[in-house]
Amino acid sequence: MFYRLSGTYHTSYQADRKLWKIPTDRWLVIALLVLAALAPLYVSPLYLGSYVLPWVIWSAAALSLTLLMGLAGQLHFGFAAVMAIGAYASIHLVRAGVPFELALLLSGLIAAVIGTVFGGAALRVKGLYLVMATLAMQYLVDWVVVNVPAISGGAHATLRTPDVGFLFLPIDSLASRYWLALGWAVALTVFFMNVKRTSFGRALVAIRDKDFAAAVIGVDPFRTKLTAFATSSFMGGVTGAILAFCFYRAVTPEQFGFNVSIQLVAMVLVGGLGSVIGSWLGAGFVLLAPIFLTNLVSGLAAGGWVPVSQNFLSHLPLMIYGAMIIGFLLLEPLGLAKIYDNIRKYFLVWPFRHARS
Amino acid sequence: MAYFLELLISGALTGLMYSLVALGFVLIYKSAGVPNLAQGALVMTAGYAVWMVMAWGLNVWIAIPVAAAIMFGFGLIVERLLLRRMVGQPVIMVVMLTLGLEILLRGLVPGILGSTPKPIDLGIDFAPIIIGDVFINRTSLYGGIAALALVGASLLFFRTRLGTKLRAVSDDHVSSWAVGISVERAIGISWGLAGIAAVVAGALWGSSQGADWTLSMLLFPAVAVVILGGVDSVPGVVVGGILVGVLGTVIPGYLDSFAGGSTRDVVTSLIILLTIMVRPFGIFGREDIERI
Amino acid sequence: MQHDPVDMAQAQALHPTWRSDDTILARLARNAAEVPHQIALRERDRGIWQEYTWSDYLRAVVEFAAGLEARGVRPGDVVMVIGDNRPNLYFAMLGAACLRAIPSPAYADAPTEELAAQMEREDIRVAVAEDQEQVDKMLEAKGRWTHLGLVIYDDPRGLAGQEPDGVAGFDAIRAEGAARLAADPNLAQALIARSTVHDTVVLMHSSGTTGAPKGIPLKHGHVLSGVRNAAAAGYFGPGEVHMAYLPMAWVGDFIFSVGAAMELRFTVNIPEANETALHDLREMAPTVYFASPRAWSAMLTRVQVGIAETTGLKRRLYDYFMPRAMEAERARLDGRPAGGGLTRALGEWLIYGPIRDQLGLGRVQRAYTAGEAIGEDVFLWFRAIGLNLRQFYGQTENCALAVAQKPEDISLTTVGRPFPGVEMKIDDGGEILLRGDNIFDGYFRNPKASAEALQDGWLHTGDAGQIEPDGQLVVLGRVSEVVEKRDGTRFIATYIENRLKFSAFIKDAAVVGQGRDMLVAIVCIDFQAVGQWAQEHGVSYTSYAELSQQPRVYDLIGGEIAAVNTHLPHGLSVARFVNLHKEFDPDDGEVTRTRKLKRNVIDDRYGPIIEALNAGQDRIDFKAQITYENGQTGSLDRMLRLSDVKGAA
Amino acid sequence: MTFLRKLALTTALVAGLSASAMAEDVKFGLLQDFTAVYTFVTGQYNQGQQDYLALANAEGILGDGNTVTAIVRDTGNQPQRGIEAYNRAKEEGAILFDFLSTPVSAAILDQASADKNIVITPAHGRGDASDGTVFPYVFPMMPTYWAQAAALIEYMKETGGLEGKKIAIVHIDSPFGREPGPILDALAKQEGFEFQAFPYASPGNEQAAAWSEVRRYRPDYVLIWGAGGGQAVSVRTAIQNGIRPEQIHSVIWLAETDAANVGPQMKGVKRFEATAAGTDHPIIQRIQEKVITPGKGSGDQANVGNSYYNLGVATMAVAVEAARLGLEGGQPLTGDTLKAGFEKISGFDAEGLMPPVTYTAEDHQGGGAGRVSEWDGEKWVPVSDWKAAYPDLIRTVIEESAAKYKEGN
Repeated sequence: MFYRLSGTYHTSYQADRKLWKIPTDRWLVIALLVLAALAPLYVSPLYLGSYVLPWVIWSAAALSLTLLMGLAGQLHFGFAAVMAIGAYASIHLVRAGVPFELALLLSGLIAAVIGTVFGGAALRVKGLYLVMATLAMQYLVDWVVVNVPAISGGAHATLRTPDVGFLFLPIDSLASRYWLALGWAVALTVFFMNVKRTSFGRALVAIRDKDFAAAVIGVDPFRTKLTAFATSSFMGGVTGAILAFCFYRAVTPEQFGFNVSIQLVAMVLVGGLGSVIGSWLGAGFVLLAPIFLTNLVSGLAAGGWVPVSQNFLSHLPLMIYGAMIIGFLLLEPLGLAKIYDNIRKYFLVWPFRHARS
Repeated sequence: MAYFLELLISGALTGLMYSLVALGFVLIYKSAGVPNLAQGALVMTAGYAVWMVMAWGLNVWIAIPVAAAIMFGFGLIVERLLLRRMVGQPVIMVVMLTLGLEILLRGLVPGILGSTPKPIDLGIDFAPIIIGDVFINRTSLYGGIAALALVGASLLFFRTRLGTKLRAVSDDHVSSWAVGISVERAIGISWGLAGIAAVVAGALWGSSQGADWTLSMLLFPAVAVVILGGVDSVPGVVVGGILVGVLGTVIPGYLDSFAGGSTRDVVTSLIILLTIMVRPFGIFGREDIERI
Repeated sequence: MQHDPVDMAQAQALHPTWRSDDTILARLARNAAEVPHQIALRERDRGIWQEYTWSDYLRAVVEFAAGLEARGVRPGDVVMVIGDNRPNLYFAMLGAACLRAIPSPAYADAPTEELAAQMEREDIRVAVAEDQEQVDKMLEAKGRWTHLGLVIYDDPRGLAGQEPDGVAGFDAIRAEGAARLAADPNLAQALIARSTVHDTVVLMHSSGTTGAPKGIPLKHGHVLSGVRNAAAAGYFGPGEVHMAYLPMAWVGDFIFSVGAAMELRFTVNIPEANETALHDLREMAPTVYFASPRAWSAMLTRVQVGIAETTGLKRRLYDYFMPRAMEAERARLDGRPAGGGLTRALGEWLIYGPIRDQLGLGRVQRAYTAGEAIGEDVFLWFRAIGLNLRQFYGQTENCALAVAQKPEDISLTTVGRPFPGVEMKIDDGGEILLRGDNIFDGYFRNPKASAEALQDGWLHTGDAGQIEPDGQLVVLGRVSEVVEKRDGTRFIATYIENRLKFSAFIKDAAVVGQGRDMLVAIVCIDFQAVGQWAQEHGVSYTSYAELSQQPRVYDLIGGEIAAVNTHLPHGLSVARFVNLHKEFDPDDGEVTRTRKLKRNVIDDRYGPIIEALNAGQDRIDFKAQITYENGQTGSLDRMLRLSDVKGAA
Repeated sequence: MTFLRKLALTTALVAGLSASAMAEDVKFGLLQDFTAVYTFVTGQYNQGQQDYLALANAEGILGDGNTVTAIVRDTGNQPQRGIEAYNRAKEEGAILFDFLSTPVSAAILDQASADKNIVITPAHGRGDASDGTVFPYVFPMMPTYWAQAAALIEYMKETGGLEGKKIAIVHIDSPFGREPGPILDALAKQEGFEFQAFPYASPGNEQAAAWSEVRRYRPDYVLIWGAGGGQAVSVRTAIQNGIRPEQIHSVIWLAETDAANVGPQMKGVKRFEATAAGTDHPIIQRIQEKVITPGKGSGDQANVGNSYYNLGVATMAVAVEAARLGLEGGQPLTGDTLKAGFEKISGFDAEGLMPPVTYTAEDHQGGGAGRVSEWDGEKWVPVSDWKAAYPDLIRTVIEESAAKYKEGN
């Protein structure tokens, strides 16, 4: 009922391969973009600062990771470490007087270089072993960050971000930080959607599906995998810097721990591997669902509806989070993207059950 | 020299205590091909279980078997409800499922039973065994002995009729089905056995630090052990454990004073990385890992 | 064959008001001059729409004409055009018209013998064929009609580079023409100006329900007059988006895709293939759409089957809104207030709009049906979903543009009033007579038939009809079809058949009863709809034949017929019926290509069944004739069940 | 413009007047880490805090029918969830926050200061926040880790002397574990002892290597600087390496739970304490009587009187006192008036539960007094008096560090 496909036609293959071929989708995207861009005007600072802003940034992070995990099929359980590299690089660069815009770029590059070294492991192993290798790298980076005061910032291990401006906009208010993060997330989204349609994107998919078969059809697995790690790490590094400057406004090692890596993988999986919309939905779900459910339960508890101890209540987000991951894997392994797709299809073929002829 | 020897011995014993955690991992991987990243949480749950049973007023020697029975059942349930439905899914799904289980348990168990460390008194004497200038920690010693005993028992078990079935299952699911072995039951049992191994690990580790969620962090060194020893090798658990323990104790023992920080995590990480780079299937693992 | 095909003096006497240079080609040239970059034609090719502007169109026509002339085509030559709708085939028709030659479109699925017969009748020397399949038919026909000198093909697949003698590619002809045009700068202009309004622009053919098809030459003037009359009545407007999916040999396609398209600057869209026509229809979303009652009905069946198997909420919404919309529409047609503002708006959003969109009719402003009576349910249903479906009446002889309903004057039973410029009257025998500039001037080389059809300038349509007091025409059926039962009750079988066919489960039906005591029906079930029903009701089957003989299917069809009976006058109920083991098939000669029943064939072939039905038997062993793919025929013994219709009088 | 400003002023005045006519519910955000690193303390600590607030309401300490309510949330030691919880509690009207998590406190410090909301960081958070001139809205409230280290060193000096002695500090390998470093450096020079640091990896469930080294270092005193399960492992492993319990001195994070985990061998181990343990205090007894007995307690009754429970009680006793004093300046209570209330506190000792504290605009640590207590096998017994050790040194360190922060670190 929302979708009208009549009169949607294409006179070239370029047009036929447009991202949003269906006008309704296009309008939906435009409406969402406008809504997102105007969020600071109608969303209270509480919701903007503690829900919308992190959601946007984590969506960018999930997109970065899903490029690697979803498209290229390279498992990565140490992505928070990559983001940490970006965050620490950017903050030290800015402190050293590098303009913020350049610092973002450089921090991405630094993350890409180190992230590609991580990727070296991927050239030899896959699956479980890649999980273990990246996990070990996460611990290594954590250790280096914590134990090198020059990186972590001395005794308190907290580095506050200096005041910066992006282009001509001073990044001082919540709204400006949100807009910068949104801009980055949108840029990543656009990039991701387009990369799927390039030869690089198809090479990634070929590698994911069967790497030696990909080699047979002329895709160099060595280069493609490294490029995948580099690209993904670049995106993750900049996202880490954005996270530091736009959300935390300080960098501490705890922000990029092992659990954060797991959380990212959860976002990617719950959202649906390799899916753009899934990255946004997954990030939002993993981030917000436990919070909202906990607030709900604590509201019920405060109202005397459910007698639960503070200890139980406090552990509830963990339980919900774990149960959510399990639930999704068992019930909808293709994640929220699949659920969204089902809903979209439901309306797309309305009032029928399937698309006809 | 005595310092080195002491580090060597305490490292080996500590490593064997890691082996207790790693054993559960290997048992499950060997039969089901499932990398159980929830083994740390299983150990934590087992620690809580031992504490809980002891809190009923039972003697420790009764409490441990009771907890073992509980954890055996728990392992069966986990396998039946969760893992069995993941058969045929890509490894990332299985890994993430076990991580989800780990997170769930880490919320559920302390959430219900309380998050302050729970004392487990195994009645082990504090006084070290002193040989020359070498002090040997009794808890570690008993832990090491327990680990060796459990690994030995596992090896013997694999020689029994049921164990043979398990081995067959670990070799080839389809063929095992074909000859009438219940693969599901075999995998279920291996989960149960992993639960029992977790009880021993949980009790010993819990006795020195108290049972709380941090027990689940034993997963990381245990992963190093299994990677080094080979994910599907029971003897590998012993060798891997001793190596990880010794390297993780001896190297920091000399290095920490220079590096200015604990280097054990680094050593553990490097063990994992180097093993995967050089010999992904580990020391005793089967060389059937897919590589380019 | 060097002669002026038109006797100018005689022609001018017939149509004194026609301006000599008012040709379709002149309209094309005007469009190309005024809006050269506007899209005239689109063809869906390998998934995307290839576009042709008006200047592309003109260049293609002229180049092809020049090339064709170089190959010896002269004024008055008949050029056969055969194939599915393709831009090049349209270009070819108009290219031939430039040379004052006569394009003669043939049905793409016509068998070789029919084509050879037509070639012989029309002395065809040149044919333009769509693809290898058609070329093969042409070459085969050449065995019987050796004068076929040149076959031009459009789609080079399987042909390019290995053409037999006398076969050339469309592009090659065009290239030759382009070379001529380059050499002679005035030629293009001359080619466009050469033909006059009195030249035949297309040679159509009667359906051949009885006997051989007759050629119906339509002149530029006929077509343009018809189009202008219709446009004046608001039948279509300038700049419509049109789907050229009807067979090129059908007059409607020429009128819409060429005549009206030139005059009113339509954008004509050609689907990729017949199979993708529905999909392509949705992509292009035309603004004007014509389909036969059968096609509308098929569309409705498709929707009903889709709704039957859709999910709960959607079906409930449909079941809620659709009957209300139908009721409102019925009230509107009856002149009662329709009401239901909010329900209508909600229904429009939830059901009607989406269904129109799913059918590709989301932008249709003008929807038409004609050719035979449309079922009340079908008519009401499409009007209920917000489609302004109208009926019109016309024949090839009058460019299919004679009588149509006005948007504000809709009724199920009438077909509307004549277009301005068209006169209409009913003669004493009840036959509908028409006069106007859109009426043709006589059959192709058939003075006898021409004299029968045209008397004093009036076209005798052969249809029985009557004019209602408000001036609207009611078409009853063919004059020749009015027959009597033994007791003298007059009936038109088609009338009853059409009503039977309005059931989703009945694809075809033949009602027989002339000179008999009762009316009996030979029913062809709708395989898709009944198959779906069978699946849902646990009836198992392997083939059409087996499904048709299932007792429960008999119950189903019997129920449908009984329902129709309640709406028929006393004495005209269908008393007994048989489910035929196959569908009526034009290849078996049972129906025409436009799916009109050939009653004599039916009576003849299924005589034993009709006898058995009348005799009250409950089964018959029938020797069924079957035609294999390779054209051979054989026979097969089949036991067919015969059944009473419950409650039939 | 002038008109608008007047209007705004009038509106504010009217709003203020109407608010002052009603009893006020002061809200404290206790947004703590119940699930991750601080699980060993948070449960009991928070229980003490909530129970004390219940007592304060029952006794009407704030006067005029004013009450105080705790908003309790878990942050899991994650800055992100801390920010969310902070923003939400801020929305709900909280003006004082206790995160009991160093990373979360660090992440919110700037925002809270910008919002002019009070953050208390008792026994966690940055020590330099004690400098009220740099951190006007942060109240460490109790001895910083630097003050704790100094107090323990001073206790060693008083009990066995320091000249030429060797001190081993065995600490968790984290910023928190490295906190006493600078103080020990300074004091080693001043007092003529030598010390060596022995870090162990987080979470400290295995410390064999570190303690083997410590044994060979043959220290006179051992300082253990960890938290949670690692503390029990430290004590246990120390004893197994032949170190006498009497030699072991701990940071504030050693409590009854750890004693239960270590067992009877822990007798003689000493720790720093900022508040007295046990139930033998007027406030604790009134809690027992007015909160626990009527069944209004917020947790397990057995925890009442535990070290961490009492620590929680003390923090809230000070905070409620500050609120009471702040309300003297008129309603509604804001971050600024609450800060003023804090800075009016002078010599407050929560009826003997803690040393007398005095906060000034410069000193938000409250003097930094604490004492050392010893585990006697059953309970913690104080072995020294409330006092601040090396206050000048601590003050210098605080000011130096605060100055660095001000520069932008």
